[in-house]
Amino acid sequence: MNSFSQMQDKVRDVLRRDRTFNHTIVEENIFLQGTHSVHHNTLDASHGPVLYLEDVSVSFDGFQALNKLSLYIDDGELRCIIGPNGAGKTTMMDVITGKTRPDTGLVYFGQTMDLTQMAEHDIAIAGIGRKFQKPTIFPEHSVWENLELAMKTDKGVWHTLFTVLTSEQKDRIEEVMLIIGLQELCYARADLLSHGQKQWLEIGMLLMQDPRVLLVDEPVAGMTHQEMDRTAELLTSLAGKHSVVVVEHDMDFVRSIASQVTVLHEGSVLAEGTMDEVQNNQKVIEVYLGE
Amino acid sequence: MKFISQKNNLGLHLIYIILCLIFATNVSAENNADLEKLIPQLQVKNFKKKIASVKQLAEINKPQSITILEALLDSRLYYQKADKSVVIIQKKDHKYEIFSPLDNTKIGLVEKKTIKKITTNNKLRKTIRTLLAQKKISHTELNIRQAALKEILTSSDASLLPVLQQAKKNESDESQKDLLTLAIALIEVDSKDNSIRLSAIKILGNSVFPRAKGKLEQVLLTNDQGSFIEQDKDIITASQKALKRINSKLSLFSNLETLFFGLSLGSVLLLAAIGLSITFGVMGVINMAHGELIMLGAYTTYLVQQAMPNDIGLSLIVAIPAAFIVSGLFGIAIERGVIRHLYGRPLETLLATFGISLLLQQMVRTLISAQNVPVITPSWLSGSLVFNPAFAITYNRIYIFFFALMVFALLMLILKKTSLGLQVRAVAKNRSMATAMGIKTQWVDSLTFGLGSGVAGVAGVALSQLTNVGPNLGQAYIIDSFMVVVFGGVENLWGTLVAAMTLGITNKFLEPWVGAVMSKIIVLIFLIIFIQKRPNGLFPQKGRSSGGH
Amino acid sequence: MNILSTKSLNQFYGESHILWDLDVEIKQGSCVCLMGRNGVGKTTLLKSIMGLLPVRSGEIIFDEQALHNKSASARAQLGIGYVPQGREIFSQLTVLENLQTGLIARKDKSKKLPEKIFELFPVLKQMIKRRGGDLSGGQQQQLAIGRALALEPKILLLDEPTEGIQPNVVQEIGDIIIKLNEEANITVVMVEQKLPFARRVGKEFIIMERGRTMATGAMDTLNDDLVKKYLTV
Amino acid sequence: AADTIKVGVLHSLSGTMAISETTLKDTVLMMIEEQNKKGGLLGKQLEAVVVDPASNWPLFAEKTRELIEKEKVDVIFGCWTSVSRKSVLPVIEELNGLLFYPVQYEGEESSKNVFYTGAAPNQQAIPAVDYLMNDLEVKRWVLAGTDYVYPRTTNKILEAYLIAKGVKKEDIMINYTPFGHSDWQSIVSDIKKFGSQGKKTAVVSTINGDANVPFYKELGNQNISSEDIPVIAFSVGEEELSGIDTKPLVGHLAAWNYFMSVENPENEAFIKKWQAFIKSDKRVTNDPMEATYIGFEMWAKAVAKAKSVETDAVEQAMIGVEVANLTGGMAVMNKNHHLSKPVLIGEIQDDGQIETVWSTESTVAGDAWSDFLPSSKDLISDWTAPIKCGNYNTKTKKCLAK
Amino acid sequence: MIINYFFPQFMHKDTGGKILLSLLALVTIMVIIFNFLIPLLLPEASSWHMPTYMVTLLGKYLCLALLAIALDLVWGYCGILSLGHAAFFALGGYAMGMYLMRQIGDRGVYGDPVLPDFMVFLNWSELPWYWYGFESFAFTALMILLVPGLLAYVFGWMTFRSRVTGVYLSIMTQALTYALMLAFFRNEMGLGGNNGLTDFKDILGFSLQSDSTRIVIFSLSAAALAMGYIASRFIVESKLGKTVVAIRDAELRTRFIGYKVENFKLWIFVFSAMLAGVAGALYVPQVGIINPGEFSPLNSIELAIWVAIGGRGTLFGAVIGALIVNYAKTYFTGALPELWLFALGTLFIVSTLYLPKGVVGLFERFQNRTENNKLEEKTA
Ligand SMILES: Nc1ncnc2c1ncn2[C@@H]1O[C@H](COP(=O)(O)OP(=O)(O)OP(=O)(O)O)[C@@H](O)[C@H]1O
Ligand SMILES: Nc1ncnc2c1ncn2[C@@H]1O[C@H](COP(=O)(O)OP(=O)(O)OP(=O)(O)O)[C@@H](O)[C@H]1O
Ligand SMILES: [Mg+2]
Ligand SMILES: [Mg+2]
Repeated sequence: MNSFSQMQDKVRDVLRRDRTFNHTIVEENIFLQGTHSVHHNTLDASHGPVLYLEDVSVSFDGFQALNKLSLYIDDGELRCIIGPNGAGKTTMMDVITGKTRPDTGLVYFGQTMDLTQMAEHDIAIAGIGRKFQKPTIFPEHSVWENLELAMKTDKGVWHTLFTVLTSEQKDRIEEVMLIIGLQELCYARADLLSHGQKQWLEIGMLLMQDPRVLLVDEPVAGMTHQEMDRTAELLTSLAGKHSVVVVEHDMDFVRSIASQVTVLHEGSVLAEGTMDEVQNNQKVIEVYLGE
Repeated sequence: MKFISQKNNLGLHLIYIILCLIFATNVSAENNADLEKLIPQLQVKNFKKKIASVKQLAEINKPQSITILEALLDSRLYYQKADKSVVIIQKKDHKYEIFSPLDNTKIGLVEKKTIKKITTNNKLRKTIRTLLAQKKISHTELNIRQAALKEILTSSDASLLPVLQQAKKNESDESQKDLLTLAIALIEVDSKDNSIRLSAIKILGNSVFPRAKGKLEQVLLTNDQGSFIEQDKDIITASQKALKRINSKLSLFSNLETLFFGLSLGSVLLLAAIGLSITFGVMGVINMAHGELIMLGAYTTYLVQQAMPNDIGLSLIVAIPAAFIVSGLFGIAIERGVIRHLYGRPLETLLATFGISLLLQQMVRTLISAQNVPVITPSWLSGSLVFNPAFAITYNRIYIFFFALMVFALLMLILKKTSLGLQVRAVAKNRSMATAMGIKTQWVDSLTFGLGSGVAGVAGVALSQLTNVGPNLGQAYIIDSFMVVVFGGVENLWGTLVAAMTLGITNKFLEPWVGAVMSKIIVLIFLIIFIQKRPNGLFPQKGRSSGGH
Repeated sequence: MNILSTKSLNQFYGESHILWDLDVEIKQGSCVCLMGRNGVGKTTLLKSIMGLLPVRSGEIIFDEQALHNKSASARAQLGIGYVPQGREIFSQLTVLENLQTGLIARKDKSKKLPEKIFELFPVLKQMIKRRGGDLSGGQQQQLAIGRALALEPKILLLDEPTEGIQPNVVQEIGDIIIKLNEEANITVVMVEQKLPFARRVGKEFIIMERGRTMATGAMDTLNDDLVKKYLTV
Repeated sequence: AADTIKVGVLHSLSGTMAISETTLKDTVLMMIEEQNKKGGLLGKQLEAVVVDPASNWPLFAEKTRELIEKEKVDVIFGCWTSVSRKSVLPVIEELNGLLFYPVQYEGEESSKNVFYTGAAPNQQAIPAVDYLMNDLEVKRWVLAGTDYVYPRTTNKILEAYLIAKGVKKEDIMINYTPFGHSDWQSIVSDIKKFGSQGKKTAVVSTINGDANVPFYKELGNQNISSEDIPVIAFSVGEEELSGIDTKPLVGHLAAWNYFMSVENPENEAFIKKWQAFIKSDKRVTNDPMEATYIGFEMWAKAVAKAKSVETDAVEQAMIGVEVANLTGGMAVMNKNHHLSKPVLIGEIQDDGQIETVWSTESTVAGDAWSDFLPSSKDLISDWTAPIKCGNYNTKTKKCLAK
Repeated sequence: MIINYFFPQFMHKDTGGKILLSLLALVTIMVIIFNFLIPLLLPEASSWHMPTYMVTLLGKYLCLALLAIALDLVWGYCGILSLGHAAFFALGGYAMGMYLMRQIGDRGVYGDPVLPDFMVFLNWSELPWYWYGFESFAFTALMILLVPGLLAYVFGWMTFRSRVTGVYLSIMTQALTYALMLAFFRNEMGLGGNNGLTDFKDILGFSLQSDSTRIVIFSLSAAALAMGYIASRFIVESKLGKTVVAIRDAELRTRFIGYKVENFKLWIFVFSAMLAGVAGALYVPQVGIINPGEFSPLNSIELAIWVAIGGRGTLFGAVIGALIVNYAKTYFTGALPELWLFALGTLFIVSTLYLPKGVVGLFERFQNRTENNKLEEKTA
């Protein structure tokens, strides 16, 4: 059974629609990446989606959390993912970031990076950033240090031992600080922030990482309407340069940002389309939106 | 009455019967000349001479000679310092009643100072026992015959052959008859007649009695060149076959035995760890004083025994609730006094309880003594359950095994099925939320810690039967206890059970191969490697919340 | 009549002053919505009422009894149900056991869960044997409310009950709160950021700013001015 | 210079060794009190300086230094384990102090600054084996010990001795267990198998401390009686027995230079004194106490003789000093800083006493270097002129110490 | 402040550290002057002499303080409560012990030029392979770092990679040191069994018994402590230090922003093990013995207590804690030999209850208060 499904995976891998074989990859890409690149793998999204999930299944103690989920995120896209509680949205993010390993299925970043084989930190370095459903920050560090730690640089042991902040890096931190509106709390310990402030800080850390893909799990939970608007603004401005995947239950928020919406239900995709399409989808109304 | 004999029952019976005999036959004094001559010779210092006298004494075919030998065996044969006359004594309160060895008439009541024991040594006692056994091999009472035969089996010599054959003829009890056959075969292996030898070898081959193996090995001795000393081919092959048979049986039994040893070590570990699986596993208190709570339980056993010196058998039963209460109260006091202030700072509990463990140790040293204290093993806990000569398991271990399982089951019940259990687990998981749900966390904490500590105390009662009771008792078990709990998976009682048993059995199966120290080291290394595979123990906490997120 | 009121309540975290001489009055049977920007002290206020934070100074009176010297568990026994922000499910306990923790503080010592919990949240019945921690965020929220209801409280404190809940369930929760408030006559105090929800469910509002109450009133008096002044950034 | 003579007491009062060592501390205190009642020494009172090295070996060295350098003691009574003595040795030699060591040990040592008043292997182990061999006619031997130097050395000596006496290798079983070993099931079962094949078997036990109780209990439970397989122990004395349920030990043997049960006026007086001092008539006396007693008495005599507490003077004065043994006869301090003492073998009784069943005719001189070890058979120790050496090679006529 | 002139920049805010290092320098210089130079120049003026036992005692404390720093690095900063740190200490000590044993040469009691005494009387015929090389000090110095480092590396590599954390990790470290203790107790190990290694004569040709050697070793210990402190300070002030703290507080988050957590843990663990090894190596010649007792799990627990009492997560606190507890032990074992465990136990309990942040926390509280007072004065 198991080996069969493994084989299936292999076959599927070869037949993927965006597949480019290694020998066809243009070598130059490596040089384009720049000199201080720390990735062993380089991202190649030139031939299709930047994030690619196919037939991903995950089960916990026999409970099927993801059920043959397929999802494709294009470069620069802003995608909203909605769906009932327990539909598997967070689990999907877990799978992408390497926290949970899928039982079967393919998860690719670009065309060459098999995320199921990579460690969490490698996935992060490769360019996938994530904000958790429950804000997770470094409680004993100041806001500034939180941002500093998240900053995109060499994250090897030796480098961190001897590195000092350059003035560009400092500027960048200041900049993000301004965006998340915590400049007054710059030196405050992060665990003293309120729930909403922590949400912002985590978003800030995400920005510092400058990832190719941002996975944002319920960013506006605990925010006021106006903060919500600001978040929406921020996320839309990020799209284009980055791919952004947002999970959110707040329909107003989703409406304000989304072009494409995917609805998950019981571990697989129920509907996909523009907000209007989805909103009028009878099934979606039934399981999720209500009248 | 006190007996030196290990085989209490045997001793009792013998005395009883002999006393009956004495009073029934009413020995007359006149034909006691031989006895009168021999008795004083028992006082010589030299044991070789003493043994000779004892042998002569045994040859005198009178009940009184048996009485004297019994008395000597039980260290009740004394002489009076004043006139060097030999007497049999009976302790009465703080004084001694003395009887004449010739006719058992009471002579008087004396102080300890005026009399002196006639000393015996191992060899002398063994000789007496064998001599007595020979006399009783045809006794009318079955259990006396059995005991006598058992004695003879350990040291039969050729001269006994006719006695044994006679006894076999008269024997009605089947198993006794089989044993007699074996005893005879043990002698007949050395017979001159090859056919007798062959049948004897066959009989030996069917027995797992250790001496049977020894005898066969003797038959198969080789000289320096490596060839058999024994000339007869048939005998050699027969012996080899028989020996093989024995060995295969023995290895089966020794595996069984090892398994049991493992389970029993496992149950000791379980007992030691189980209280910790509550205080540490459920409550998250890294309780370094756990060992000392076990120690307090053991000391309670001692004190209970001191309080009821005449009911040692019962004392242990009384000690169980007593130890539970004592250690439990100490536990509650520790919780109220110290741990209460440290919730949410689990690592700090390690430090404070370490301090407490020092205090408790020193407290025992100061209040009781730095020395170990004697805890007596009641008779129902000593000895072993003999399945056959190659496989016996000791009672204390059996009791402890079941006792451990019982304690385990009880705790399991409390935690899983009672409201207290629910509260305990809720508090352990999320203290502030539990309060908000109206759970009296302080009360639950005290009770839980008391429960875990009380169970540690109960473990102390059991351990007092296996090892020293002294101020250091706890330290010997604390590390193992933590290993067990962690190996099983913190917060999982089943894990603790399985872990304890696994560690016990692994240890015991390794021990014959590599010795006691290495097996322990290997088990530890195994543990370290195992944890790589299962970073949260055998039975990790499941669910998404357990990932630290 | 006030079922709950605070008088010049002061609360600190260490040296930082969070609640400043706070006076709040909550009438029996009302459904009050506590509003304000992030970090103004809403959660802090609820925790102080529940007894999870020792009050530095001031009074809390519930049902004509002074609360501030009572332990949290005693307050629960008086009939205060609490649904915290972030839900705080006992993750290793099953759903059933989680609900049962609500029974412990009940005055009547009843060992049976009120049926209405399962009527309100059928999903809990389906998942009754699963570990609470395994549920999805929304399911946990339902469980948390269910758990508070098991205690049959007189007043329910809800901290952002719709956070992370799917829209149709949000609606339902809204309905439930209304129902609990109107039919079961449970007083409700909830922290809520989402205006539409607050408007729909709440009967009164209290707006906080920097640890002080700035405005109170019936929900329909919550006008755009107030919103602009206190709820926008 | 000082107006008192200071006596250092270096015994662990806490930790694993406290069980044994606290008694010796009390013994020394008793002796000091006694001596002071007699008017002290050289017209001065004695003053005890007690420290607790806490069963921690480096701490022994540290405390020794403290006693000598800071407290300026004139003599130290102390140590129990070999390792504590080894730890103290360099310090005591460096500072030229004086140590009385009162416990039986493995030998292979002789220091100018140490007097060994406990038994060397030839004063305990070898006579014990002789007894078993001659009187009990033992043919098979189990040498069971705790894995540390004393049992290792003793067993090496015994093995060599047994083989020299014609015992075959396969009739000797050697087993080592860790400190505090408490699970004896398998080992006892092995011993049982080893011993029940027809040849008389005995166990020579160098099992240390706490491990003994579970060992004997297991023997009893597995129905091995002292008559089947007797165990002779070198570290089980009255003190240890007082903390044990003695039932399973009755009839087993112990070899020492002193038993409390020996009837002798000196002994009775000593016991009385001890029980009065410690305020309990339940407390027992034991061999290391006697060794402490003899050591102390000898030191007092030597100080009187030398009219000084100077180490060098006392050291020389010590040699040849005689003190009455508590079991009769005289103990003599030999040139090798070891004592001549009688050897007793006894059987354990149910009241925790040990009853003598055999003893040497006269005293046996302690041997610093065993004759049965290849490495030390040519070595002797002699602290008198002209040799003045702890490890003098009689073949090469050289002192190995530098 | 001018004093900052003497310290590297990353220490400027570390008042405790500055005081500590200054004191250390002061004491060392005093000891050198009064115990070494003055007796050398004016042999009769010895009234200011610090007694030798005090020098070695102080030296021992300094080694233990270095050990405490090592533990504080992994525990206080990285959240790895190692209950087996004494193992690394002991391994360093054994490496040094083996060197010192080889230095004895033929001055042992049996006069064997190669074999240590305990091998001679247990009939070992030749030196086991792992004793080779220890006649050279350079090799030994390497081993002092390498052996603990390697063990830490192997152990850390296995456990951190498979994400063993929390109590599981603590108990495994305990298992490690316990296993080592049992192994070293075995005489077959060829490291002296229970007796360990002792009776050392000299080091690099200088007699260990001579006062000047002692003063040199003491000064070396002081230097090692100072350097260990500065290096550790540098680490915790660097971004690496912040990362490590981040790992302690939110390991998952750290991973998800791209740090390879196990590498960081491994690095700091190995570094700390090496520091412990150095401490052990300096400790041995001063106390004159190394034996398996040093591996005892209880030692490691006690070590954790020193750190906690001083103040976890502040290097300065670790040093203070080690000094306080060890001084208390020395003092009480002499002054209250029968009751000192009561005193020590009470000290542990009271300090955990009332000094949640250790002695350093107390300082800080005091400092804050005085600062507040000053502020109030100003505003008033
Ligand atoms: N580690 C786990 N063990 C068991 N079940 C799990 C685990 N993780 C997730 N699940 C289950 O998988 C399902 C999907 O969970 P997931 O958190 O992905 O939902 P979601 O879509 O994020 O929901 P929400 O919007 O409420 O956050 C849930 O029913 C949950 O109970
Ligand atoms: N444990 C704490 N220690 C110190 N300060 C804290 C603590 N918890 C919260 N604070 C601070 O107290 C203030 C009020 O926090 P609170 O959580 O009550 O806000 P809130 O109104 O509930 O905000 P949100 O809407 O974001 O949940 C915030 O500024 C926060 O930074
Ligand atoms: Mg989710
Ligand atoms: Mg809040």
